[in-house]
Amino acid sequence: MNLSLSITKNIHDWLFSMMPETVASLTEMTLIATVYLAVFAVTGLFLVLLERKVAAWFQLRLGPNRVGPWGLLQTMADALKLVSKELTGTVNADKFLYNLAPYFVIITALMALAVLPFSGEFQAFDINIGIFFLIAISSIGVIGILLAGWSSNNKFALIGAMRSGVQTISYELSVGLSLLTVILITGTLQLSEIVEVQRNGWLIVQGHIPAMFAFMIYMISGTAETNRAPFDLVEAESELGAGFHTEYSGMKFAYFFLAEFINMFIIASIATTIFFGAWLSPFGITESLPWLGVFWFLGKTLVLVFLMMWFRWTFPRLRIDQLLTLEWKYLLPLNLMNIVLMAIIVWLNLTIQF
Amino acid sequence: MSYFSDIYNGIKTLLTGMSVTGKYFLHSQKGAITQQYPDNRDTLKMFERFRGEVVMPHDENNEHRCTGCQKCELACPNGTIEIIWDRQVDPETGKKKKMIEKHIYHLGMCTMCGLCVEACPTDAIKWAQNYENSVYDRTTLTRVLNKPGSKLMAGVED
Amino acid sequence: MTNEALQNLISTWVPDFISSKLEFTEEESQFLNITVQPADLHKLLARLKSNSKTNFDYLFCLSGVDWGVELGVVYHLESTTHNHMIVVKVKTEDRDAPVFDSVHDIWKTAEFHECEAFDFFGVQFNNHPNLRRLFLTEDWDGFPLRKDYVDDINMIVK
Amino acid sequence: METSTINNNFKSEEYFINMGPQHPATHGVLRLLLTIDGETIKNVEPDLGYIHRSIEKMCERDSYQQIVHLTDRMDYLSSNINNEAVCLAVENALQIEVPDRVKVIRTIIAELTRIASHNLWWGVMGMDVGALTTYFYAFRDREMINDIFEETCGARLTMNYNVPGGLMFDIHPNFVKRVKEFIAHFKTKLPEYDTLLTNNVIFQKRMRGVGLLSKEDAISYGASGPVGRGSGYSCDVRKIHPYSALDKVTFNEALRTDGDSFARYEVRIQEMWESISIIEQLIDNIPEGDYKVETNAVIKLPKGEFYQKVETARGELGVYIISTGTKNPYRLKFRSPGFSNLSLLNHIAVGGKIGDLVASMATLDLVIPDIDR
Repeated sequence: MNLSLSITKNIHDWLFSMMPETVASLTEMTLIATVYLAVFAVTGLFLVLLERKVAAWFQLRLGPNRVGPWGLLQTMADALKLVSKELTGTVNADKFLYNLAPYFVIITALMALAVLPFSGEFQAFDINIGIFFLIAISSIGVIGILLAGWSSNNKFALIGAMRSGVQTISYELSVGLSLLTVILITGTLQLSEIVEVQRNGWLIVQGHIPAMFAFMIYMISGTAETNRAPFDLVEAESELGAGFHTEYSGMKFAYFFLAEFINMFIIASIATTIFFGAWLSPFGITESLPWLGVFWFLGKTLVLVFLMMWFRWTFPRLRIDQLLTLEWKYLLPLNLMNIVLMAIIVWLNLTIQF
Repeated sequence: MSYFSDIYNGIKTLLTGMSVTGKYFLHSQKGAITQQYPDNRDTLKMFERFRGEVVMPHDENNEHRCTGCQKCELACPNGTIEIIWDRQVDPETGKKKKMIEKHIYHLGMCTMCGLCVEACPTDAIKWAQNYENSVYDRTTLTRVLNKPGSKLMAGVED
Repeated sequence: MTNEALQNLISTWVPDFISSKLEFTEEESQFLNITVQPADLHKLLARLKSNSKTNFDYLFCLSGVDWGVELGVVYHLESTTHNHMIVVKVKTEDRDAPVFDSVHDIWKTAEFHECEAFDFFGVQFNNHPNLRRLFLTEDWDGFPLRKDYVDDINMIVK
Repeated sequence: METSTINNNFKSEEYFINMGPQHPATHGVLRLLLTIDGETIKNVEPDLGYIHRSIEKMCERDSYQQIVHLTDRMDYLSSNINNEAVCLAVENALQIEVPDRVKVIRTIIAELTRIASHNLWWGVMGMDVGALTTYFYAFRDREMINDIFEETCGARLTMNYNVPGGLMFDIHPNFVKRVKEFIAHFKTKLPEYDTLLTNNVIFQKRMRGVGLLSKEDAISYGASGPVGRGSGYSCDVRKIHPYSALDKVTFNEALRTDGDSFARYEVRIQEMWESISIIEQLIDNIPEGDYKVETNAVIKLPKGEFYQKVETARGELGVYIISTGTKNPYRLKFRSPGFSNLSLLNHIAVGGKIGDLVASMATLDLVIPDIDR
């Protein structure tokens, strides 16, 4: 097994000195999973709160401000409420698939989190096909949405699910191709190595024009991947009520809800890793303090997350055929041209290196 | 070529749209239009013409101005007002005259149209600027406007 | 076109196009009123629209009316080119099964308005594509806007 | 034929969807029975009556003063204009000439109501196509109008400010000042609406060429108000049959010939500008005088039939009174603009997508109590 677990060597050594190797590995994996689950939950709750606050500030409101100081505990309270709620369902729902769907969505979101390089030290699973893994995992989530819509025996949910299928199949292409554009510079799929390459300048600077195009395309199609406005046709409130999760309640609904926010975080994290040098500080100003990497990583990610929120609270929603037109007639051809352009630039050594 | 100019113009309009929301985001603190309702009860003042509920003002001698003419009852479109009246002997003049026993006002049926207040010839009833009218029991919405033991103010009927 | 000119023009249509007699009146109304026999209703209305001098292309109001003895429908017509207006009335004394011709093929909006008249007055319309109870439930008993409709529970009579 | 058998084998199946009565896009309790093939609309059948209160029957037992407050509850977004319609009908029947002051105040308030209604529509329109922020920007501006109404009329929505013969009471001393403040404020905000939503490329793509309605169909379906004018049908009652002080002001009738959703959208935006201009012409010269002509306490209309048209924010409202000379109307019919506008929904929605249906329904600006009465 090609596992390179690089979180806190001390715990690693201590565990392996205590127990036989197999048990130690298992314990270590469980520990890491627990830590990631906690991170996952906290990130989700924090992002929900952030979204509500940011939305309020865009909309001349105050946002949640009742629970805890400045409303910081609002999402905690919401989560508690959702946990305590009854799990309802429709009469003729396919019970097995209906209950399975939320887990598909949330587990894939959690799996993607494993390969993200939060800092040089803090990365659970530095696989050599990192980017490929991320793209592959993030497209599994749609199966959960399809199952949810199909199994809940509701036509609105079904329409939402089918829209989601169409949307993900289309925009998966753009996400992959735009990332591929930058891979031309790095020549590796492993995330830690991609970050190392960026010590000579972030890839968006190294690849200049085509990289910027790739970034724009990535952000557009990434927003579409997460089913967020202006691409939120899947749950399009004014058309489908709540779309694929119409019939879900309580914690099962919360899974979908959390997964949406985690996915947004993941999309922003990938962009940070690929285009903005992950945990590397700008111009290496904090090179001597490697633990600040986490700060830089989260900072950059949050800026991108904010950008996605800004999109959401400004733009109207697209129609389903316009959504597909945008992908197949605009993003895809541009993307292919962009790859050729990038290949030429890399071939002629026109990248900007510091 | 229109293909690329479409993309360019499209992105431009999107960015100008974002500049509007972005501007409000930056000024969010002073621009907030939220009324923090239960907290601002002290400062929340209704306008003087606001129609909250119909009341019958009494002076310090527990006297009101209602003669029991029933014009408000007739003017009301919903049967919100019921007046129970009686011919009683006026202790001062010794004559029998019409006096209200109960001026009943069903707030639950009132549509706040203001016709009764307009119809009243003696200004006996008027609007209160009370905006918290919800109760837990529907029966409490039926109110008797004249206070117990109150009587007609002198000189109103002239 | 003035009301008088309209009356002169339309009276020339009898008996070539419209067999029965038309009653014209301008009393008690700001428009010219024509009362037509049910059999000639569709013919008259179609001609009022198609004739280029009248050209009543805008049916702005279709009301069912219960005149006590008779049930009927009142059509308010306006011409968007000539800006004149006219009222056409049709009546029947058959209260059990009043039937008129539908005019939805002349003015498309009539489809909905005729449903409304059917719903509240029980007036049937021949050739109507989808005559159903638009507002009330399918099993509603009676036609509420008729004068003889009684509902002891929901109607408050003053 | 070979191809036809293939087509038959792959025939798609139509299915029904109940849109409403509780649905975010139907703005109230309208139920639409949609026949859908995939995402494409095949048929729309409205089912009404969820909030029918039979106002017409109630009017038959009420006096003419009492009828006015019922009209507040029909099209609650243009309640003042509805009030005005009934009052004008009664005044015309009684042949009362109201003072100029009343006419001017009525017109100003009607135009303010129109701005408030279009403003709310703009916010909700944005919500329907997915731009959620518009709602709050619209409400910020609408709140100022509501405050003006509350100060003068005593209520924010169901004002009941007009009475047969004039107004219930005079305008508040602050009225003129506040209206001027609002106009100054709104003139800076209205261009922002365009930058945020109108010019947005996604919004334009959603609206242009969607929900097409030709001029002939508009007339035939009895479309009025911005719906008719978006199709090039000049149907502004304020121009054709001016009432109150509208013959004293100059304004342009907002007219577009495209007949699509975007044309209807543009008409409403332009109407807000026109309303501002009307108010500006009147607000500085409100004539002195009485705010009311005294009428009898019991109003009895002469025997006969009376019809009054006004232009509400949604279109042409007609009040048809049949009087037998008593204190109650014998029959009172409201020709509501929403009802006729709803009748053309099927015509403009068929062939479009679900998203198109929502967008074109939003441009019809339906208010369900107006349809259900």
